Amino acid sequence: MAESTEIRRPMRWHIAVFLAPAVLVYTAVMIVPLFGTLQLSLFSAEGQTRVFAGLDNFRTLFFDPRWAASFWNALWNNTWFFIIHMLVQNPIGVVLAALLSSPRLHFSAFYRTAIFIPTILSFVIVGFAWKLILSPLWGVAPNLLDLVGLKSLFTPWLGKEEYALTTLGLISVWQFVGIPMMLIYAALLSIPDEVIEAAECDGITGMAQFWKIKLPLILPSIGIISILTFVGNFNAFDLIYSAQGALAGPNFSTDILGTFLYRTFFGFQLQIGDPYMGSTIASMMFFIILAGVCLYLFAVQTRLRRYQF
Amino acid sequence: MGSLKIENIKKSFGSVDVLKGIDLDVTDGEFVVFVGPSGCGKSTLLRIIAGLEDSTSGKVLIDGDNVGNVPPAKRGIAMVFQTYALYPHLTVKNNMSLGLKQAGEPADEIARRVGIASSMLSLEPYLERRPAELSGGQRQRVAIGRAVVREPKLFLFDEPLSNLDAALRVNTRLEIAQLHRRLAATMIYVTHDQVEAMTLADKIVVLNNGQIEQVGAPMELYNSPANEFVAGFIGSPKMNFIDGGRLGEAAKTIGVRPEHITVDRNAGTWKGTVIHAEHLGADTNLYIDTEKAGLLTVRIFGVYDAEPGAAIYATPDPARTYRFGADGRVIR
Amino acid sequence: MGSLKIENIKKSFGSVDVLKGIDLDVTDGEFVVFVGPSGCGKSTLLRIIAGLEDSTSGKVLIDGDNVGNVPPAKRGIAMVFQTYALYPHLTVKNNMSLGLKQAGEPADEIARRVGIASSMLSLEPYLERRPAELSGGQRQRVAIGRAVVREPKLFLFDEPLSNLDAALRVNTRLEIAQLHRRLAATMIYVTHDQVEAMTLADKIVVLNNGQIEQVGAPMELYNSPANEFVAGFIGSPKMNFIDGGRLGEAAKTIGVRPEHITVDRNAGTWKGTVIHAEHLGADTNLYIDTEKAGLLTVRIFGVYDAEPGAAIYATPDPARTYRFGADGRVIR
Amino acid sequence: MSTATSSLPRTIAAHAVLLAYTAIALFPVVVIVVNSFKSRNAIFRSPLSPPTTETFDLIGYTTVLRQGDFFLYFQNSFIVTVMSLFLVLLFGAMASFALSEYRFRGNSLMGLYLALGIMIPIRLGTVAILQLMVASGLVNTLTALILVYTAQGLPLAVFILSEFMKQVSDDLKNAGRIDGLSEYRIFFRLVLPLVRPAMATVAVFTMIPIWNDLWFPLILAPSEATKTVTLGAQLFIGQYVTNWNAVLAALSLAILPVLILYLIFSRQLIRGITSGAVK
Amino acid sequence: QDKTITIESWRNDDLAIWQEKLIPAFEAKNPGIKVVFAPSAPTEYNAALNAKLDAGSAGDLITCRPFDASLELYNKGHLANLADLPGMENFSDVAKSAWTTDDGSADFCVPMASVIHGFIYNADAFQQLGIAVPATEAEFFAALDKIKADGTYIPLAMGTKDLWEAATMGYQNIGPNYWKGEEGRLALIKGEQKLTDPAWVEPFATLAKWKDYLGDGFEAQSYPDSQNLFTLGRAAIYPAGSWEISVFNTQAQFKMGAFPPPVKNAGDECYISDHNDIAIGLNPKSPNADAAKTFLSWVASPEFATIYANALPGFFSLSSTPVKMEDPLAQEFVSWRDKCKSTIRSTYQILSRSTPNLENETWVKSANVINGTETPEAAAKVLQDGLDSWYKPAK
Ligand SMILES: Nc1ncnc2c1ncn2[C@@H]1O[C@H](COP(=O)(O)OP(=O)(O)OP(=O)(O)O)[C@@H](O)[C@H]1O
Ligand SMILES: Nc1ncnc2c1ncn2[C@@H]1O[C@H](COP(=O)(O)OP(=O)(O)OP(=O)(O)O)[C@@H](O)[C@H]1O
Ligand SMILES: [Mg+2]
Ligand SMILES: [Mg+2]
Repeated sequence: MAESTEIRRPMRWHIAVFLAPAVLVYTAVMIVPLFGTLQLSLFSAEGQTRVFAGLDNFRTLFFDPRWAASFWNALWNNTWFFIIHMLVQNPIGVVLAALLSSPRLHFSAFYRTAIFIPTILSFVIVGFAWKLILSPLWGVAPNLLDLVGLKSLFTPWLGKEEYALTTLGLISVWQFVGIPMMLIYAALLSIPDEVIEAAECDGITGMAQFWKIKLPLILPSIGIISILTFVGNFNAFDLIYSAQGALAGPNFSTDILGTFLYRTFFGFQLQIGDPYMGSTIASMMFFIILAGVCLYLFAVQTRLRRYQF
Repeated sequence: MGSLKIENIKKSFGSVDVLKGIDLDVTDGEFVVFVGPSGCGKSTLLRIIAGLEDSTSGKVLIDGDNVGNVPPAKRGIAMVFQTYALYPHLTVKNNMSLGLKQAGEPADEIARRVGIASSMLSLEPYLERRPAELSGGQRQRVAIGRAVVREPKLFLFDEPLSNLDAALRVNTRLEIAQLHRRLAATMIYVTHDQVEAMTLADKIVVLNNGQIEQVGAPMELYNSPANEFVAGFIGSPKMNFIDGGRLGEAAKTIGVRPEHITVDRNAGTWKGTVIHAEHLGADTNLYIDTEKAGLLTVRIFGVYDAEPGAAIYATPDPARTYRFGADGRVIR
Repeated sequence: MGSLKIENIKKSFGSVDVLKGIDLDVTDGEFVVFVGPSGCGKSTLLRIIAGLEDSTSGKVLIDGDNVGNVPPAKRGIAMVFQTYALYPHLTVKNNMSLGLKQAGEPADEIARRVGIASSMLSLEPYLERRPAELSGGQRQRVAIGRAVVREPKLFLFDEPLSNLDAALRVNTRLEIAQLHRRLAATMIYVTHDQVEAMTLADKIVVLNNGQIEQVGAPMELYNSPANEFVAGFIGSPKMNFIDGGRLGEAAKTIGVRPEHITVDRNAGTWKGTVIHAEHLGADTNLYIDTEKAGLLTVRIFGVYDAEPGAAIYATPDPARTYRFGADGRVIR
Repeated sequence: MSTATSSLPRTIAAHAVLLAYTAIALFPVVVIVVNSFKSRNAIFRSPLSPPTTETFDLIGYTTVLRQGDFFLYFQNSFIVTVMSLFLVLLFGAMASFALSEYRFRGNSLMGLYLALGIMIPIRLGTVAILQLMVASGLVNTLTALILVYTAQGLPLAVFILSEFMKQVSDDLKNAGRIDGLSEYRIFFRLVLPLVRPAMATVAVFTMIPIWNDLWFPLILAPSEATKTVTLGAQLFIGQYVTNWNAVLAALSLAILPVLILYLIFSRQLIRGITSGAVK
Repeated sequence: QDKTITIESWRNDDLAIWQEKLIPAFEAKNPGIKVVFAPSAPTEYNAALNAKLDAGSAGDLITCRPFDASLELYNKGHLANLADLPGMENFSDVAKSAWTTDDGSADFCVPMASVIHGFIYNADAFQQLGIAVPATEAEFFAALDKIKADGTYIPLAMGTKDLWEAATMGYQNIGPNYWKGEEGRLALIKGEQKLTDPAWVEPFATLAKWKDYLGDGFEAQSYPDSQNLFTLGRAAIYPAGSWEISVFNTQAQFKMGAFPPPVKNAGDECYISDHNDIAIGLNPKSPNADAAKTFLSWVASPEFATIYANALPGFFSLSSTPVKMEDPLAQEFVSWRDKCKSTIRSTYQILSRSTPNLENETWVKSANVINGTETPEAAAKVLQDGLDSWYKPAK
């Protein structure tokens, strides 16, 4: 039952039919344009003409000290951003889903919706709301801290190099916690009641039930949210862009690969967009994410056991 | 330690009344078998006892305590689910030992109990497999194993042997009986198998349509069924019911068990013709169409050769016929 | 239309050999019952016939055509899964009619067939329910219903009656037999129930450990088992096996069925003491410890009162004893 | 399951945790909504206080309703979102069924291929996409947006759905095959209904970036007739001054349709449809 | 048949003015031409415009950023040469300098407006605290000290969160007095001066002193925060660009005044940043080039200049014909053109053509200097090193 049965048949047209619409739309509208862009990383501009440059752009990215510094700074920041999500967002999401999925919990639809609302918001609103709340001027955060007697802890988090990235990471967690929550919730729903009932009879309740029964059964979904978090974080851009601007201040302390890429590719203010270096960075992002996804697809996913219900 | 009292339990799913007021007393250490037609509410009652389902009204008392708000884990029970409900991600061994580990039993004790259970259920070769790699009967045995290793005071078995072959079923039945003696545990056992019911039970509870029809020792039910339903339900092939009027009796219905009718080719009470003979090896079931009593089933020990169409006489054992009134109750 | 031929089918799951070379011929319209111990490979064989599982080697021919590359949908079969495999999101009615709709049957024909099947299985009150709202036996009946409405040429039943009560089981058994006659369909039927096997089968196939032990008509297997395994497997309680040496016989083992032993309080071949008496109502099983032949099971028709510990004599029917060689084969 | 399985202290603890988190989740949202009803001065003077008679001001909403055809924008957003969603779910589910159900040569490569799209921000392909749309005359049509969002949503949908489809019991699909169902029917009649919770989840994940996207409406369909809400709301974000009243009002209004869609989809997250399928 | 021409712009802010004043005025005179003003959010403008131009779906008229961004478009053939456009004669070379090729051979946008930096102050507060408008740096800091000591007002409304505020309202605002306007700027381009020279480091040093006068948590104070802080009356002085005038006029409920960047010593020559900011050009692929050119000529006319400058006080016309403005604050700003020497922002021409981008770096460094996380010298050195890495002035 754990493995799908293989039934060999002469020509299975239906496979093609199932795949065709997705593959066609996706290839035409997404893959062709994107790879058309990525290949620019092998070119550079000479005046108004495009010349083949081989790996020169990559050489620049890694060996020109300024480019390299920006790149490594962005990569490290991005890694930290990802770590925050893995350590904060996903565990919170899983805990919330676990709580919400307990049978007979009243108001669970209300909680679920409420907790999901931030995920619905556009970045513009999120940026605005949190800037307002964390602003030292308008007093929301300081006043709230004052209420609990911790006013002294307040600092202008978004303006300090040492806190800004972590703060944004947490804002992003706040916004996106709904995603792991929903996925895990859906996964938990598919566990048959009877298995849980058997556990109840066996004396495996509460936390133990979660760790020993539910968690192993939803492991594939945990795998999915991890890889989605990875992909999402290494592609992230909007929140930083709308909260800190394209220069990802202060002093590039919140610069992640996404902002670095957009700034380079599309340009910013007086900086004119450089599609060649831009796609070089994009290629690097692509390789990093591809490596992660391959690692997941071929090393992790194949090892995760799935159970059919 | 293990006594159970059920008071006026009712259960409805929406508008469907599934249990319509069940009262039952089970003393400590008793072996109670629930029998009844498919869908009469046996599993539901078991689940209410286990605390997996809320009753619409009524009380369940274990050892005298109302366990209405006690979670299943605290009721000191073990249950074999009709659907098995194995943990799909755990090996057979871990399926059995998880509950013990949780209870903090020492490792060697766990190993010992799992060892006993798996040898009792012939599961040794499969200990490292997962449920998906087992046959239906093997899964069912794992489900039994998971319950028995816990050695609780109250066992709830929901058709635990239905997917086992005859030999294994006899064996496992004997093992369960032994377990019952060894642990002095109370057992509630649902089955459709007459042999199991008759051999295992201290007390059989006959359920029908959400109500208890009769409670009693096995032979008591066989010998003195309270009503037509019980008379028909206990015993296989089932009792022949003959319209009383046809026989000129006062009772609405007359019942004779197939094994209490003798046949003879030449003489007897009711004349008829053989319709069909079922050869089961050890015995033979004859289906006879009699002029007087209508269609009868007769059970004959050993092999009995009868051609369909052959004329035959059937004679009921007068000491073993039952009389039922219009309300279905037995008339003594 | 419906004949089946299986040639040297082998199946392994990884390193586990589950089927070790099965050859079988089923003629059109035959009723074949598979019996065998739990885990011997019955379901696997059924699934291979259905085309749900690939055999490791060997061929399946339906109506003479190798169906190796024919998808299950095109094999003209209906199957009752041991796990039921109902469509959880569809009502009972839709579970049964989905296949017919797909086949483009007209609506009234669908309604008619579903009506017949559901009345045959007493499912009428549940037609609008979903599987989750049914009892175990009801689900099993839906699974049967889903197969029978299709009226194909080849039926595959995997323990279809295991969760039904005795009365329903007898009824459904009769209905299946009728269906078999009406459709003249070939049926392959897996069961653990001796009565079902004996009454339904044109031919019983005894499987053990991935191999066929014997194929034959029911009474043939009962009367002339080919080997010790078949002798022990057919008949319940199972045949008594007595060490030949102990009785001074040349054969390795001597077998006597419990129903072929008579008891007497005063005289007989083997002297012993009663260990335990099982009262089943219609008959009684006596467990006797004899000096000469060891532990014996004796089946007695009717009620027989015997105190454990009482002295008793057991006499085997000499015409009904079997002799087995060291290889387990019967010696004629 | 029964009431007895949920102990009181644990229930209280669960509610406490959930309430606490709900407060955290909703607080900023409340700040936004509350402030959208206040005058600009009041927003910044005391962002936390609810609107009083003095500070209550619908200026944001009136500005929004006066400037541009916001009902049309809503309609455009809605059409684009729902259509893209439909296509993503349909095509995505079909592809994931093929990937998870059949083993064929190149299966995992195809899986990887379909996942490539989540590894590069689709914005980088803007020029080529725009050229494609110009060439096919789709500029300033909603179709262009729908196509782009469909392509953009597919990778994630395939990724998540194929995982969930692997959980659908093989016996069930086999029962369907024996019942004579074609592979298409098995997909539509059996598998799709059983992965409803996953479909709902994917729908929600797909819908949000589509609804909130600013870039492609700006590039592909900026005309008045095809503007989306998010693009419309951008009108109030100026170079030096942002009309926060109007932005807050527009975007608060824009939450509603997504919220409704969310509620519709989350109805699919109902426990217990699948249990009872197999023993 | 009517021709419709579309204007691409980043000026969302101006939508009402275009729709209510400019377009009706034009259409009244030019029946048969319909004009659509289609702005997008300023942060997206460059990227979106480039994509549309590359793919050929951009509007007929393109609003031009100053200097290299537009030059690049011209070089790629996305802007037409407008040197011969009737009306171009209304602009001086300085006015056109932001939209001319380096060799001056082509003009590709019709200049619309420039912006001037300075300080806007809360006149009520000054009066209340008895502060005179400062003219020198010493007076400026004395005023700040006084406001701070009083405590009612935050002395300076500026934050460093948005970076550009620090650079544009800080460095570029006070800088010209140190590097002597055009003299220093051109010397820098020629390579005769370096950013590490005192004239360029000193403004940073002065900025560093501002830190003490900014509001609590200024590191997280964004540009709109600063605006609000000032217009809500909580701050006394606002380092400004002239574009604020129209906003502040509607939002502030007190009297305002303005003063140019204070000079070091009384009597020093003063310099102001009078920066070419916005122009409008023609998409050569426009199918309605004639109508578009008609429109551009109108933009070059004094009529347009008058409407625009009055509708948007603070955006000063670049036309050679003087424009009469109503707004007193705007008049104050523009009056500095007579007292002081004008210059444009130092980083805009040529020096921000490559990476690292001097303008963007200046944003970051200005913020760092004010935040106190980097010394003026260190900041200047990084900027010069960055410039040296790609800019080789033709000596
Ligand atoms: N996926 C698998 N991997 C390994 N072994 C398997 C797998 N599936 C089945 N088996 C083994 O194959 C054997 C035959 O299984 P099958 O289900 O055919 O038995 P069965 O005769 O139907 O038994 P039962 O009467 O208990 O249903 C069993 O021993 C089972 O453990
Ligand atoms: N969720 C439900 N909704 C509605 N009816 C239900 C539900 N669950 C069970 N039932 C009905 O309740 C009745 C009793 O079910 P139960 O499972 O207790 O039967 P049972 O005696 O165990 O039968 P079986 O021998 O077939 O397992 C059945 O008729 C069933 O259809
Ligand atoms: Mg049941
Ligand atoms: Mg089986």
